[in-house]
Order: sequence, then C-alpha cells, then structure tokens
Amino acid sequence: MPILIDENSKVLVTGLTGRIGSFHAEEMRAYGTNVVGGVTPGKGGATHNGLPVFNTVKGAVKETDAEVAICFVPPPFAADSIMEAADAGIRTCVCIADGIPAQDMIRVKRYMRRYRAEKRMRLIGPNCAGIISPGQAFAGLMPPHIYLPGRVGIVGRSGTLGYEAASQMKARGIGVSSSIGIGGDPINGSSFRDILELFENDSDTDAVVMVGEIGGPQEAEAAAYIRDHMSKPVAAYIAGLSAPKGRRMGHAGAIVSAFGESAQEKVEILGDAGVCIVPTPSAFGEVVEEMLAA
Amino acid sequence: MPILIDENSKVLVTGLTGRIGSFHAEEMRAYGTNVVGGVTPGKGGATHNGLPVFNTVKGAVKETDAEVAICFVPPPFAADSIMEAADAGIRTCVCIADGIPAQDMIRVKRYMRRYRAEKRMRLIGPNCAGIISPGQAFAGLMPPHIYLPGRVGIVGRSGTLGYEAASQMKARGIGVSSSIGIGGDPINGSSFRDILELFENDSDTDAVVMVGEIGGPQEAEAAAYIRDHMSKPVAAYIAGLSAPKGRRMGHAGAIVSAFGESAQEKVEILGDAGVCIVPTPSAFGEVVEEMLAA
Amino acid sequence: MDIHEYQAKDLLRRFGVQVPRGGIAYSPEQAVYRASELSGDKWVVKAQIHSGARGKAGGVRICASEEEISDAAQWMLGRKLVTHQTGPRGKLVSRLYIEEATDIAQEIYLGFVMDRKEERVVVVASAEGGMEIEEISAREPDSIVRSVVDPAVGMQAFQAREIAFQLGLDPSLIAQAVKTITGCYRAMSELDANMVEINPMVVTRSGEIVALDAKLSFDDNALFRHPEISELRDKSQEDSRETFAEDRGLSYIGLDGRIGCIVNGAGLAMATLDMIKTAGGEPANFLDVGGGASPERVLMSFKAVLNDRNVEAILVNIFAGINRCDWIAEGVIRAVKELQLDMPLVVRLSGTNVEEGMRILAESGLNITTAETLADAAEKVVAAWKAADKQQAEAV
Amino acid sequence: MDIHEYQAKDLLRRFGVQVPRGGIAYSPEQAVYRASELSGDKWVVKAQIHSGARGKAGGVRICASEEEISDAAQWMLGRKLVTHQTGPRGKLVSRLYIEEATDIAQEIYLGFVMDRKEERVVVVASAEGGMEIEEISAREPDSIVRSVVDPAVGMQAFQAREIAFQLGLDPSLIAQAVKTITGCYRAMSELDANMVEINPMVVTRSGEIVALDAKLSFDDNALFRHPEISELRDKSQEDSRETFAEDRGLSYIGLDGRIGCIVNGAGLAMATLDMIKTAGGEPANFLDVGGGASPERVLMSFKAVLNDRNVEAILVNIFAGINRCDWIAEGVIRAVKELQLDMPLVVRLSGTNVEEGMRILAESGLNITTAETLADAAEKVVAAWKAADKQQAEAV
Repeated sequence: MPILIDENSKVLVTGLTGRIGSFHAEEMRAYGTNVVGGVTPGKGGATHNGLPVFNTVKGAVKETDAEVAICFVPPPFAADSIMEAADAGIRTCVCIADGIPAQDMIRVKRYMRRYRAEKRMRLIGPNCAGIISPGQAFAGLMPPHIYLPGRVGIVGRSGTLGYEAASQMKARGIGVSSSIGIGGDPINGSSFRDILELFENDSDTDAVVMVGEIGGPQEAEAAAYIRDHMSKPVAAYIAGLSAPKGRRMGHAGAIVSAFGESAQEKVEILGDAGVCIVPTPSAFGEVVEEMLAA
Repeated sequence: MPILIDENSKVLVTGLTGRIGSFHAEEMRAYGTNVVGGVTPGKGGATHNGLPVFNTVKGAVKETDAEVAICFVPPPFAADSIMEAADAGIRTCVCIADGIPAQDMIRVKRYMRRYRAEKRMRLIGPNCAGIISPGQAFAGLMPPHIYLPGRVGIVGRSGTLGYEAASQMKARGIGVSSSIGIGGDPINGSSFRDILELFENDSDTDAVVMVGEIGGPQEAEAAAYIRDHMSKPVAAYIAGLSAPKGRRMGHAGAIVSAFGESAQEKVEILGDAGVCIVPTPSAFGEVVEEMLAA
Repeated sequence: MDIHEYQAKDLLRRFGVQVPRGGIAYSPEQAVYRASELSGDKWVVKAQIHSGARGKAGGVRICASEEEISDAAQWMLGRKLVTHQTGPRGKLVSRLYIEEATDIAQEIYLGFVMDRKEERVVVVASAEGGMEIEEISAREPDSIVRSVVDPAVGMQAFQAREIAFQLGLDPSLIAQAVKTITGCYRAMSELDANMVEINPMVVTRSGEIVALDAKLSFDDNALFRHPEISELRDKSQEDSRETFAEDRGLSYIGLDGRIGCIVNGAGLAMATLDMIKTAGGEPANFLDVGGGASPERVLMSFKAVLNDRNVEAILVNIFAGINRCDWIAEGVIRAVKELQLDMPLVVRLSGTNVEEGMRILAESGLNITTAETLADAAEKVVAAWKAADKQQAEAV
Repeated sequence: MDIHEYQAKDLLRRFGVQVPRGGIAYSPEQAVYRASELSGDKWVVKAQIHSGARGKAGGVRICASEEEISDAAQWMLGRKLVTHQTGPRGKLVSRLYIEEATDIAQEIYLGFVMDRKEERVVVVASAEGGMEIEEISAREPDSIVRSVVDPAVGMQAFQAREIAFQLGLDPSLIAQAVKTITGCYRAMSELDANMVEINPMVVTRSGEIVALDAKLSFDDNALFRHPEISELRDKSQEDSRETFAEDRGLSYIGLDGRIGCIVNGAGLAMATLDMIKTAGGEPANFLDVGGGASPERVLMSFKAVLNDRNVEAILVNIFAGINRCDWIAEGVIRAVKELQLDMPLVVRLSGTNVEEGMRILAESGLNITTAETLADAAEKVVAAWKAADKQQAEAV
C-alpha cells in the first residue's frame, strides 16, 4: 500500500446522509473506495445509497471494522466528531471542515495525546482536500481523474495547488503514489514533517512534492527533517511570495506573523536543506521531471 | 538508599517562612535532613533560619538542585504549588495539605501526565504525614524518634496509625527502612501499589507493613500487585471494620461507597493474596515479628 | 454538603437542564397558593429533606385538589421522615416543594460521580430509572452505561450522544438528552459538586426530557470558592451533634453507641472504634482532635462528645507526634473538672512527652483510668461502662 | 475580528484586569463632558481606531484643560489616521475614549498569542513595555519572558508568578500581577480570542497594576458562540471592499494593484498573485471563489472585484475539482454581459468539464482571452493590462 489509504481500507463517512457527505461518498465509491458505512446521529439502522448508517462512530467501528473516517461535519461540531473518531479506534481521520475554532483544535490535539502513540489516531486536516492513492481509493474532495498512478508522493496545504501539481505531472507521464492534503488551518492534525516521514518509509514512493505556503513553522520543520532524515528527493513550492505581511490570505493559517514565515524565507530554508525549489506554480511538472532524472 | 529519601536527598520546603513550614523545617534539619532552602513568593533573596528563600520552585531548583520538595501551602493553593514543583523538575513532592478540592486533584494528576514517565514527579499525599527513612532523613510531620532504623517498609494512609505500627515494631526491636504516608484523600498522588513496587525493588527492605482503611479501590489493587509481583512478605491492617456505610470517617477518602470498599472485604481480598492480616491495631508488632520469623 | 431537591433543580436549570415548574411552601396555605400559580389539574407535594427514597416514607404525594394538597402538606410539615438513608432519627420536614405533575413515558437514571479508580468524573446511566443505582446494579447490571470524562477537555457531546443512544432513547430526544447530560457535567465541574444524580430523568408523553428529581452534593473542600453554594446549607437537616462539633472545627461523626471517643488522627480514630466493638462495646462517635491539639481543644472535644446525651463512658486515645501528651493530659484534667465529668474515663497516651503526660494524670488525683496499649484501653473502657451500667440498673 | 481599545478594556475588566476609568465620546462636547465626570486634572483623549501606534499619528493626547480636550477631539474626529498598521488609506476616527491620566512608574509588555509551533497559548512579556513586541525582540531579546499554557488545566497561578518575578516586579505587586495575567488568559480562553495584548501594562506611582492600552482580537471561526462579541464589530474600521465581499460570503483581501483576480482555492489564489507579480503586474485583490461555485457566485465575485475602482483588468483562474468549468464559463459570460465589462479579461480553466467550459467561452463571441496554463494566463493579463493602460494614456 502507498500511505494512509488503499483499495482495501475500510472507510467510514461521518455526516453521510447530508448533501455534501452523500455526494462525496458516492464519488469515492465510484472510484473504487471501500466505503463501509456512515454515521449520522439519529439515523442509525437506516441504509443510505445501500450503505449502513450508524448513530455513533463506536457503533460503526464495531460493526464494520472501519479504519479510515472522513468527516463532513460542519465546523462548530467538527472537533467533537474528531474526538469521537479518536475514541472509537479509527486509525486515520480526514477532516474537511473549514472554520474550526482554533481553541477547539488546541483541545482536540491535547485530547488525542491521551492515547499512546501506537493507539493514537492520525488526523489529516482540517480544512483539507483529503487523501488519495491514485488507482486505488480516496477519501476527500479531489477530482481523482487528474492523478496518474505512480511513485511520487504529494503533500500540500492547498487543494487546488495540489491538483495543479498532479495534473502537470500527469501531462508529463509522472504518476502519484499518494497525495495528502494537510489543510490550511494554523493548527492541524498532521504536519508536513509527519507526512514526509510516511513517504520516506513507503516502499511505493520514490520522491515527494511538497506544496507549502506562507505562515507557520511547519515548512521549516519539514526542511530540518528532510536535511537530517530523508533519502528520497523532495521538490517544493511555496505560495504567497507577494503576500503582504499581517494579511490572512484565505487560509486561516496563511498569514506571516513571525520570522521565518514568509515565502522567501521558507524557500531559502528549504533550498538550504537540499530541496528542489519549484519557482512558479506552472513549473511543478518540469521540476519534478528534472528531479527524477537526476 | 531506602526509598524516596535518604541523608543525601536535597530537600526544599515550600511555604518555608510560614509558622508551620518553619517549625517542621527545623525538626527535619534537627534529624539530619539535608534541607537546602525554601520557597515563599515575594521573599526570594532572604534567608530564614540560615536557609536561602526563593520566589519560585524553578528558581530554587536552579540554585540548589533540590530533588525532594515538601509542600506546606494551604489547601486552596496547594494544587498550584504541586504543579509548580512538577514543572520545576522536582523528583518527589510530599504534600501535607488536608482539604484540597477533588477537582483540583483531578487536574493535578491530569497535568502530571504531560511529562514522560521517566521525567514525571512522584507525588506523595496530599493529606499525609510524609516520608521518613529512619536514621537518615524525613520530610513530613512524624515524630522521628519512634522509628528504629531497620529493614521493614511501612506504607499507610493514616499518620497516627503508622506511628502505632512503627512504635510497636520498635518495642520488639524491629526497624524500619522507610515509612511512607500516602494520605487519606480519595484522589492521591501515589497509591499503595506504587509504593509497594518501590519497596519490592529496594534492596534495603525485606518486608512491608501496609496500613489501609475503608474506601476506594487502592487496597484491592495492592492485593493484586502483591499476589502477582511481590516476593517480599506483606502484613496489612485495615481500619474501619465498624464504620457504617456512607459515612465519611474523618479522611475524605474513608467512606464505603462501592463493592469491595468495606474493611471486611478488603481484609478478605488481601488475605486471599497471601498477606498476613493484622487483626487489631494493637497487633502490628506481634504479626510483623511472626511474619519475619516465618 | 447536601442541598435540597428544589435548590438542586434551581442550579441545574441554569445549566440548561429542564425541570418541572414548581414553588416552595412553608405552610399548607402556601402549598395551596403555589399550586394555584401552576397550571394543570395535578400537582406533586414533595417534602424537602436531605434524603432519597422519600416516596416510601410518605414524603411525595400526587394531589388532584386543593384539599388533597392541604392535607398532604399538613401531614408532612413538622414530621420527621425516616428513610433508609436518614438513619432511625429521621429528618425534619420544614419546607415543601409543590410541582406540576409530569406525564411520564419513560424513567431513566443519570448519575455523575467522582470515580476513585479512574480519578475522574464518571457518568453512570440506566434505562431502568426510578430505582436506586445499587438496586439497578443488582437487578439489571447490563442496563448500566458508563462513560469516563477526560478532565483535559471536559465532557464532549459525542459522549453524551453515546450514552443517549445506549439508553435506547428515541432519535427525536437525542439533542435534548445531550443538552441535559452535558449541562449536568458542567454544573458538576463549575460548582465543584462531587455528585449529581437525576433519578428519575423522565421522558414525558409530550416528548420532553425533564429532571423529575435532582440531587447535588458538594465538595466541602471547594466551598471556599462558591460562597453562593455555602448559603444553601440547611443545618436543620444535619445531625445536631455534628453541627456543634463542626462549628468548632472538630472532625466528628455521630454514631449510635454509648462510648464517646476522643482520638488524634482519622485512621487511629477508626481503629479505636473497631477496638471498642471488638471488646464488646458500641462507640457513640468518631472524633479526630487533629494535630497540635491545645488543652482548650481537648476540652472542646469533651464538650462535643458530651453533647450527645447517650454517652456513658469516654475513651481518650492519643498517639502524640506533633501533639504533646502533657498538653493532652492538661486538657483532660481541665475537662473533668470544668465539666464535672461523672462517667468512666479511660486515657491512653503514647508518643511525645508520654511520661510527663502520665505523671500529670496520676498526680491529678482524679478518677482517670490509664492504659498502655489501645487494646488495653478499649477493654478497660468497655468493662468500666458495663460495670457502671450494671450499677445503675441495680440502683433503679 | 478586531475591536476598539475601550471595548477591550471593558471586557478585560470583567476578568479582573484593572483599567483606568474613562468614557466614550462622539463629539468635542461629549469629550469635555466625559472628562468632567472623571476626577483629576489631567486626561487622555484617545482616538478609537483598529490600529496600534496611534500616538505617533496624533491619535493620543494628554490634556490639562477643557480647551485642550475640545481641541484634541476636534482635530481627531473625522480624520483618517495613518499608522504603519493601517496601510496608506488610514482609518477613520469616529469615536474617542476619554480617560483619566495615569501616573506611570514602570511600563510592561504583556501579550497572549496562539503559538503555532506549540499549538497552545503562549504568554510573552517584557519589562521593556511601550515598544512594540517586534521592536523589543530586536532591541532587548533577553528581556522577553515566555510561558506556554497547557490547555488541559489552563494557566496556573505559578506560571503567572514566574512571569511576574522574571519581569522584576516588586514583591508587593506580585498578587496583582498574577490576577492581571491569569485574568487575561481567562478572557482569551472564555471569549475565544486569538490575541490579547496589554501594551503597556503599567505600574502606577501609587503601586497599582493597570492596563493602559488593550488590544483584543477574536477568532472569526468561534464567533458563532459569542454573539455578544459579534455585536462589537465596527465595519467603519474595515476595508469597504472586504466588507462588501465578506457580507456576500466571499473570501476577499483588498490589495493595492490594478489586476483583479478570481480564483478557486486559497493556495491557488496566492500562487496566482505571485504569478501576476512575476509577470510584472500588481494584483488588486485576493479572492477565493470557493468550491462548488455556481454561475451566480462567479457573477458575485466579479461584482466584488469591480467594487474596487482601481481594477483595470481581470484574471479568472479555476482548477475545477468539485467545481465545474462549464458553470464557471457561464458565470463569466453572465458577468461580462450584465456588468458590461469593458476591460481586459483573461480566463484560464482546468479540470472537470474543461472542454465544455472552453467551448462555451469560445462560442460566446465575447472579448475573452483564454489561457492554458497559469503562467500563460498571468503573462496574458499583464500584457493586456499594459496595452490598455498605454492606449488610455495615448487617448488622454
């Protein structure tokens, strides 16, 4: 398996019976994702598009052995839903919600630390496009057809910029092992470093493309990890070169508020760590091709 | 060294300049305890009975390398003081305060779990008489002269019942390696099990006397530990055989509220685990003597 | 500290828990007036005492007319209700709570306790409401749902939902149940309660979740930060012997025997009661005189013990660590003299300054029996009490 | 969301933070009246705008007479103050805060932020108050004290004490400092603020700790649970272009260039701005049209972009995932027709239904330039804009 999801992963959809959850669950199934059921409190026992619906994640896990959950719950209730998944024994939870209060995320992350590392759920997102292992399965919002199956991993904060990278690669015949959206929030479940570590240890991945942006320390942390621990080549693009300081560019996390958080600084730090810099968002294909040829 | 404290242990007294802290600090020093300083916020830089006073525990640890702290702070402020000690790198903290709110203790215990096991402070008490390694040092309220130095460990919830045990043993020439008061509160820092484990691994201890009472699950947990893991003989007395159900007998924790919490039940469980039962509080000396002879 | 049902409901309402409408009454007239303020044609008159199981003792009556309300109020007010929680002395009814009657479709048990094993708040619930939790545990153990709250984040909605679904509540009731359950937890946490019990929490025929009874018990150690809770204390519901002692800073528990006890340390005090019982006597009280006891404090302890008219003999048992036996002895002598004590008194001293203490007692010339060990002391006091009892019986 | 100084002080006061007495004024007369309500012989007139560094811009005046107050108020009201935080457009003063003057003995910086590295609230303090934190970091880095708050228990008194002692406060001030620091933390936590800044927190000559200025910024995502905070919003302090867009549910940031942008996804939108700049242009805005955009939403985005009178060319860049290129194309056509767009427009579509989208644009017969890649699109829009600019210049 590539990372986090493959054709065998049993996927649970929380908020399944809502308009958005319902739509994306069907897209995921159409691609071959093994969706085993959904959770909508109060609708337990019903079936929705042929899928069993449960009242609680715990109940769903008990019946289906689901290991991946994708959460379509609205932001005010998303933190609760993530904690429910963590408590129910879900291994990987993808949270789509854009607009979870920062204090809720602080609490969620503190809560998750109650579980020992080996029992701890991996949270992807919130405010992300999801995860895909092309040709196998996906849990997210992405258009799966733009990804060619292959051996390059993608990890990024932005959904559409990740699509840009994947489609430029596809145009040059370069395929993707897995693509992971970590989301644009200031406090998120998995960092660049966390995902890079998975790719480094994944025998189905040869190289990684990282799509970063202004704000926060995670690109610099990733650079340190790449320099010290990664054997596989990494290419990186950082969005927000022209962003003025102190303005939040769409993503709650995309704001330069400290030293080392501007795009220029991040590009420099990554370059120093031996990363191939993608200078413009139109150069993903070209740079990755060169990197793989080297 | 016996357990938790010996003649070399550097002891810090929080609340040193108060009437009670001051009195007991002098008693401790008179016995030979290596008291290295005290903490009283606002009196940092002063000396008190020749001891340096610090504003914060962190400051005191930095200057004195204190490893044991004894806390004489009143109950409403004691939880804060325990967390301060944990954060400052103290290894063992003895808390005397009787009357800490239960929710404060819940928070304290949750807080302490933020440190990895090997960096986590050991809390003794609250609402306890303290710890002593006879002939070497003590941190607590006990009258040290009633303990004969020797090779039997004592662990108990009650201060005066512990004295009863120690003095009956002394009368028969039986000495004590260390005596540990774990306190009479429902939620306490170290359990019987925790201390029994220390005694089991202590090469200066040959046998243990346990002084329990009604209420709570810790005596039953101790019984399971003794049965499964202890090679050294244990004698136990449980106070409260005549206590009516649902009445709190002095100690906040001494109340029978669930199955297995009455004295009769605890005695049975301990007996089944191979513990020598001390049938009355006048029989400590006799039973321990027999146990050691066996 | 316990409070009355109506006070508990008032507090819980502030945390979003729905309760029936009602009002407090101190007389039959007020009871009738309160009922007239509430709509409907059925009311419940509830005796306000610090005890559960009031129904079986006649403390809860459903009434359908003014006459019935007035009769029920007349019967309850001024009466001492005896339940299995009150002890044989019972508890005095001086307030009534008049509530609109509730049309019950389903009864649920909901309790929040400080669990000592988990060292956290644990929620216990059962679809078998109306019974006491011990009864439910015995009869329907599988009906009990438990959930542990992580203090780092407090109770989460998902936990309340899990409980609600496990109780088998109708999906239309889940949101209300979550509000009630999380509301109770917040009340517990913010008010430093050590117990919240809603028994029964009912589902009404019109599909609402209502706390029909409510019990809140507070952590005495945390009252310093809740003055508004302290004001709810009703001393008339407490053992007057305990109130007397507590007001003087003594740790005292009233029991039903004849031998008064004055001991230092809670563990030693419990052990002393055990020894008296082993020796064939019955203790009248638990009393921990505490550390660093002055002669005045010893005198005060004697007063607290003698405040119980049933006491016929006294045992003093002190193992002095930070206490001093000589001070204790002085206190004992002052008490015997000032209170003109005329019942058997046995004193056992040990620890700091024991020789000096024994000398003071011996030289006092008073009728004080001394003992060396706790066993010795217990046997002596029981023997002396039995002898005195016999003597008295012969004299009659 | 930002609020005014006087609102921040009002909120912090409820959490035990001491602030100078003062009152709000909308006119010079009110300003004088407010001062007369306060005792003393010196007052401070403070312009209420959502920006720090007001002093240097003339927005803070110490006055010793009614005339001075009136003059200061006259000067400030209705003026746009420009600070390095406001941008060149400045912010309009329409409210004043009149405060009693404070006798300052010591100035301290105290800030609370959500730290992204720690993923917790971090307290930052310095004995070098009065300067901005960036300035302190640069000039006196060793004076900065940091403390991380564990969310499981919140800020503890000992942490506040450590900060207070590290700031070198006099022992007599520690209790007050602890109250102030823990009060600010509670305000941050209970009100879902993402920043609390007291700069300066001052020690007065009479030995009190007072928040002389206060800045609170709230987490927009948490406003749903704080309706009372939402009411404090002052739209007059916001960029009117952003207010227009925000009221219509669009994520929009006003910039200073001439090329308007409509993009889906925040990352792609940022990247698009970068590309325009690389191609030699200046973007007029950031706009994320979001996922699942209908033709109506695209039309609305055009309106938001054109609401900025500086816009002279528009770039639409969509990578459709859950969006559909045909819908986007329809929206673009509607916008061009309904808004009678007469400036260069470059559209780049990619992803879902791209052929259909391109066909719709081509068949519309409108003057729309299409592009295949982002680089191509950026170059085309900058070139078109420069050409149009030149043409206009020649026409003049």
